[in-house]
Amino acid sequence: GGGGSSAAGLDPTPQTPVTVQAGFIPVIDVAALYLGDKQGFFTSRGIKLNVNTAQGGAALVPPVVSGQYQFAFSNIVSVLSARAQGLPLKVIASGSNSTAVAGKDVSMIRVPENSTIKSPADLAGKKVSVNTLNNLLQMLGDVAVSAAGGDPASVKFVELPFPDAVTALGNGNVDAMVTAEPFDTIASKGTRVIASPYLDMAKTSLTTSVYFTSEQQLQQNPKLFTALKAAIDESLTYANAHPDQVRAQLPSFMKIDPAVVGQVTLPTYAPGISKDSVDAFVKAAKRYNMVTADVSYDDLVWSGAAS
Amino acid sequence: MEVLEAPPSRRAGAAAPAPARRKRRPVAPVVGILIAAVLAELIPRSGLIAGDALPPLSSVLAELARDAGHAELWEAIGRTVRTWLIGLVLAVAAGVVVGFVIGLVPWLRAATASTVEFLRPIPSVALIPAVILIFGTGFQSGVTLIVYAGFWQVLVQVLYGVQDIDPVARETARSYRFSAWAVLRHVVWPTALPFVFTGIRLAASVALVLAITAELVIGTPGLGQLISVAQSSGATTEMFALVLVAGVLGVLVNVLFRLGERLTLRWHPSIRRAGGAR
Amino acid sequence: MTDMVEVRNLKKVYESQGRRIEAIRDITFTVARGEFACIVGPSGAGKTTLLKCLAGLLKPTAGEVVLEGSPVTGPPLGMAVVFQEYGRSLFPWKTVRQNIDLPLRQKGLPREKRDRLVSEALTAVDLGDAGRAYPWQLSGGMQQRVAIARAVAYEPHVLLMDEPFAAVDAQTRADLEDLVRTLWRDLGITTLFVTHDIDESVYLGERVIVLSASPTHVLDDVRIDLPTERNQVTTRATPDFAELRARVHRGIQDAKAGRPATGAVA
Amino acid sequence: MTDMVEVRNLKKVYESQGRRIEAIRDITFTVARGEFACIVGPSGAGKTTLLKCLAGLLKPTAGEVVLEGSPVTGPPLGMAVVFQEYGRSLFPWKTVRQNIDLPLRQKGLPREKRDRLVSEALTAVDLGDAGRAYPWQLSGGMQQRVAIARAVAYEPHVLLMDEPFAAVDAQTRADLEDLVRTLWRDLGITTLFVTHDIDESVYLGERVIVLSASPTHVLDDVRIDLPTERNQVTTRATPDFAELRARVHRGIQDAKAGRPATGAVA
Amino acid sequence: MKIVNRVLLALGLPVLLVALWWVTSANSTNYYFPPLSKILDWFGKLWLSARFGDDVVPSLVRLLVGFALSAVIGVALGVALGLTDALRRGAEPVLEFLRAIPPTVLVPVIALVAGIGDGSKILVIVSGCVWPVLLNTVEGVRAADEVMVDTARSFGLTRAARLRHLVLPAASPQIAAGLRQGLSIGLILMVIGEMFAATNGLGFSIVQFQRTFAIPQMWSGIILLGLIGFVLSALFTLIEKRALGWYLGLREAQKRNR
Ligand SMILES: Nc1ncnc2c1ncn2[C@@H]1O[C@H](COP(=O)(O)OP(=O)(O)OP(=O)(O)O)[C@@H](O)[C@H]1O
Ligand SMILES: Nc1ncnc2c1ncn2[C@@H]1O[C@H](COP(=O)(O)OP(=O)(O)OP(=O)(O)O)[C@@H](O)[C@H]1O
Ligand SMILES: [Mg+2]
Ligand SMILES: [Mg+2]
Repeated sequence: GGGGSSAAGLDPTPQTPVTVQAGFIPVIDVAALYLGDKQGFFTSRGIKLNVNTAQGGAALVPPVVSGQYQFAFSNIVSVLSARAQGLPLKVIASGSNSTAVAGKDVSMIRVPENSTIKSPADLAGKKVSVNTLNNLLQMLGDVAVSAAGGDPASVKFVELPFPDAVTALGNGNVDAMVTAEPFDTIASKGTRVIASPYLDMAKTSLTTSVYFTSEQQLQQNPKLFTALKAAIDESLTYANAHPDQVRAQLPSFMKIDPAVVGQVTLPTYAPGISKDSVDAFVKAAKRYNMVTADVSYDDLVWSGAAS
Repeated sequence: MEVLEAPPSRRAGAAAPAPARRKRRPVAPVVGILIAAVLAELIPRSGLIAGDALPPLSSVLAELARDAGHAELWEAIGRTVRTWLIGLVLAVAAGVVVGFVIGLVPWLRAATASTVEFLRPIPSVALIPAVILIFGTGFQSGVTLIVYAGFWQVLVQVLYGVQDIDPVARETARSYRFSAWAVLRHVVWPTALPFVFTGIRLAASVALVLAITAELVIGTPGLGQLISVAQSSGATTEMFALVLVAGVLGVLVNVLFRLGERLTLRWHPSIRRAGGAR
Repeated sequence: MTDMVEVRNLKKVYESQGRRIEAIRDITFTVARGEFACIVGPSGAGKTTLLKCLAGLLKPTAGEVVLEGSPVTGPPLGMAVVFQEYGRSLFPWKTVRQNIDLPLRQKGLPREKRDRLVSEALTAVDLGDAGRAYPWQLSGGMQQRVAIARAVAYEPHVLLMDEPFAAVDAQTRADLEDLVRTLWRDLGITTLFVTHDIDESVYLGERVIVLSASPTHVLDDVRIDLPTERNQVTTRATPDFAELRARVHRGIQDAKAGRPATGAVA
Repeated sequence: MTDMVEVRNLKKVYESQGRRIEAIRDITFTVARGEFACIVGPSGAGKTTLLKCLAGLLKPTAGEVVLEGSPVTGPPLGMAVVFQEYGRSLFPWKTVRQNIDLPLRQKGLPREKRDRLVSEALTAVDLGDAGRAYPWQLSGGMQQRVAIARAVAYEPHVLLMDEPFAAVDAQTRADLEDLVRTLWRDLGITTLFVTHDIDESVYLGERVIVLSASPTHVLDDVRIDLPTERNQVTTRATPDFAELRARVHRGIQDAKAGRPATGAVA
Repeated sequence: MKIVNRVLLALGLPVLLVALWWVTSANSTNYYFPPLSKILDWFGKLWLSARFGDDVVPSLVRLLVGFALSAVIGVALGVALGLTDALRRGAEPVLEFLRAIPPTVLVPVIALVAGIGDGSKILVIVSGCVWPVLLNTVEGVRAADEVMVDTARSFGLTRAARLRHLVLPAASPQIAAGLRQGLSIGLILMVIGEMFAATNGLGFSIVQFQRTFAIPQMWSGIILLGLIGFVLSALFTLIEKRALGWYLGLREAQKRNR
């Protein structure tokens, strides 16, 4: 019940608020928006945020395309691959960024403490778990193996949900795991890091997840999305400045162990998406066959101009 | 032959063995549940399988007790049950009606057989994107998926049931010129009823599974969505607590249908055999 | 008397599971309106098959059955059948009363009339107090009587009965025989009655049709010119009865032996 | 002669669906080894119930059945039963031969012996060429004869038959009667035979047990002191036969009327 | 003539539906409902190639093994439960509990127990496929005709012989119904099982297409799934006709003669 939110030409103001349906995945990255909403960054712009959650990004694309959700959260590779297939999606704002701190990033590759594997190059012929095949984490695995001088094609990636991957790593069902927070923290007991793959892609912080909508919705409601983008960006800035509040926000939308909350590595939140960051992903995604076609920065990212 | 029209006092006497039987009734299920519960407690504790990924029953129950204090769980159950019920009713109604029509008209059966067999094995889950696009992310999508999956369960059972009519019974009805409706109601329906019940019981659990799966994947509020959140946060115990709720719902559903079966199939050999055979 | 039932060159071949059985080779006979005809013949002769063809339940392989001038293509109106497999012809999910009541409801009779007919029929077969039982709670003979009661309550124009008294005791059988004859006489029901019992066929019928062994044809057609009023004791003791009995008996002996009929053809 | 079957104060009450039927109130009798006993009684008297209790298929409500000294708690070894509902006692998924063969395989007989027994039994019931048919391709009487053939081929010590000839024609019936008597005499099978036909009971049995109407008890127990060699024509014509016949008839009349037996108790 | 009729009947509706789909989707611009022509195009490219051996064959092998296991387990357990009332009442709540757990949740748990190889995928198939077989077997066994049971008992048929000659054949029509249900559920679970921890298979491909927004390819996979279901069911019917010859004969003797 989005209060006629899909109608064209909406101009949200605090006096005439508009309900915006958002599609999130319950992961740490979206904490920034929960926090921003709590701080009133959305309501002050006349936006009433209504969050829906789904298990994975693929299930969030259809409702955005059909206009049921105004925007949704996804990792950048999923959006790239949709865009490459010709789906008219546009990134409206950054979601979260890598930390660019070696050994303390949001995604890493872990092996059991006593494993003989020392470097990603040793992963040849080994089973490595990722949460989704042919997506971001597998690409990170490929990147890390290549960077270490190994052959990514020789690695056996297997798909396992994170909690099960942690167990599988423990009992030897898989040899290594590409992690993402909070499961990097959860998996840290008895394991060690052999790579921080984002740093293998670029030495700087990269935009790893984004908020996206459809081209059609952008055309119909430019004013709404301008306001929305402003609210998201303000939230990101605020979140980056208040990591403790971000941590405090986590239990409100995740079932997370309080002990883990204090330890997880938070991503960097920052408005704006650099062209270098996008290009790095496009290059890697193409190289490792995550996407089939080139995607240009301007195609992918909304200029933010209301006109 | 003498029908013992038992006077009240006598009837009470005759009823005496009945409570004994009724008292015995819950013993077997309770024993079964106890055995399962003990296994569910011991296997995870032994750590033989799956290390600590499988929490023991006691901690799952403790978690559940905690959840039961929150309205969130009950709301979720309510939502899931609503989706389940609407979907199931529609699926069963459609399956029974279509099943009888197809089953009774031979050429219709021949004409639809290939299409039915083509459509049946298509998993509802594969249709999720298309369903979201048409029906949105509300509970209607879950209902649609349930109807799609449950319909086939009922349909196939009904088709086999309709085929099971005793030829002599059918001829009797024909010779007395029963109308088509009367044949359906008094001959076909009772014969197919045991099959229909099996179909409904199959559909009921498939429907529950899909109600939860739809919530899980699409994110419609309900039990499945809670499971999804628990799963992606690594809250294993919480997840199993919710799975336990799903299972218990399934058991309750079955108890309900067993009761219905006992009431409507009193004449059936499986129910009437209780009468003193060795 | 006009012809009610005409069977013309009826032939029936069963083909199933690789077995081809010529059950009836060639039968021709007619039954007049209001006549009581008994059909006897050795086991497996095709009596049940013949009855099912008459009832429009089986499609003849060749030949035809004509009822009141129009060919039978399906079960005709106002006909009641008592099946040999009485047990399976009762619906186990209905009580005895409901089993009898159901065809009456099909006829569209009002409630009170149905209730009366059901009760009367049950009393007539001596099952007055078994109405609320289910068929599977009854003995074999009782089940058979329920099937008879159902046909009787239906008040048919044409009544087809396939060994309806096979499972009941001698005394009950005599009572039921008289019941059927009374009904036939009072309501003018055209009746075809299959039986194994030669005495019974002579006692009941106005006519006995003797069928040969399979592949079947009509071997003998004996007119029973006993008085309409019959009595279990006196009628059976008459010399006429004995003679007719002997004649039918010879017919069946011949049928079994595969000889053409030696008794004079009526 | 030792007692083969002992029935002591047997009582059977059916309780189902709120209906409570006292089928058998109190029956006591014994059957000697190798004896041929017929059981007659009105429809619904509890004959089938009695037979099922004897066969260990039904649990008596009170009293007991003792077979060769040991109480019956389940179907005893070496016993064959021909059920009243013959049609339902044949397995529709087996051919006629397979139906007869199955119990023999259970006995562990060698292949050739089984084949011979099956063929002999089929010939005895005049179904030599129906061996490969399925039961549902047969007429009612043929099905009943298959059930009889199955029991006969089994070569039991104890044979229980529940109206086994109800669906067969008079001539076949006579043949089968003689078949059963021959078997009984040659193999010394203890036989209990339920029938409605008084003549049949007298012709077949060494003894006729007359049951009262339900709730049932033994009304009369008539010793049939006819010679062991019997003949369908001559035996039935003797004055002894007529007298015994009358005696049993009276017993049944009494049973129907609910009177105590008026015939002298044997 | 008869055969021509039957072929026409079997093909009529599918042809009609495909034509309808073709026409209504011809100018579709909806991303998720591409024109049928495009789907069929991909169908040829994808499945009439080496991919068939790489993806479809492994899936089918898993399905058949899983189905066979389900049939054995379902019938064995079903007979046991159907014959022993106490056992059935004892096991029922536990079985109903298991039945109500979504495979999507169960899959990871199974993966924990059975590893992430073919074993766990087969187990996933069994976890869903076994229920219709089990339930139908239980009901079929419980509905066995009393007179037949009495006959078997009176002739001293041993338990094993009663099982083989009476209980199983008597329940076989209903078991067949269960197997038929199980077959299509098995196919569905084959897909679901391959959604997790798989590296090949038809289900894996469909899910990959879905996730990478290769929608025409996804539809072509769904069509293939339907075709496989159809072929398997046709095979099943063939076997059923032989195994249940007596039953179909018994039931159809009347129909055909009318
Ligand atoms: N459904 C069937 N399929 C094949 N053959 C059949 C079928 N029904 C009957 N027959 C055959 O047709 C012949 C005649 O059978 P029918 O039942 O008409 O005999 P009947 O005269 O009624 O015998 P009975 O007195 O024993 O009941 C028999 O040889 C029988 O085997
Ligand atoms: N399964 C049952 N449930 C309830 N009552 C039953 C059941 N079987 C038989 N009866 C009742 O028990 C009584 C005796 O039945 P039984 O079948 O033994 O009679 P019978 O002497 O064999 O009669 P018939 O000669 O008609 O076959 C009848 O009144 C019948 O209604
Ligand atoms: Mg017949
Ligand atoms: Mg009886």
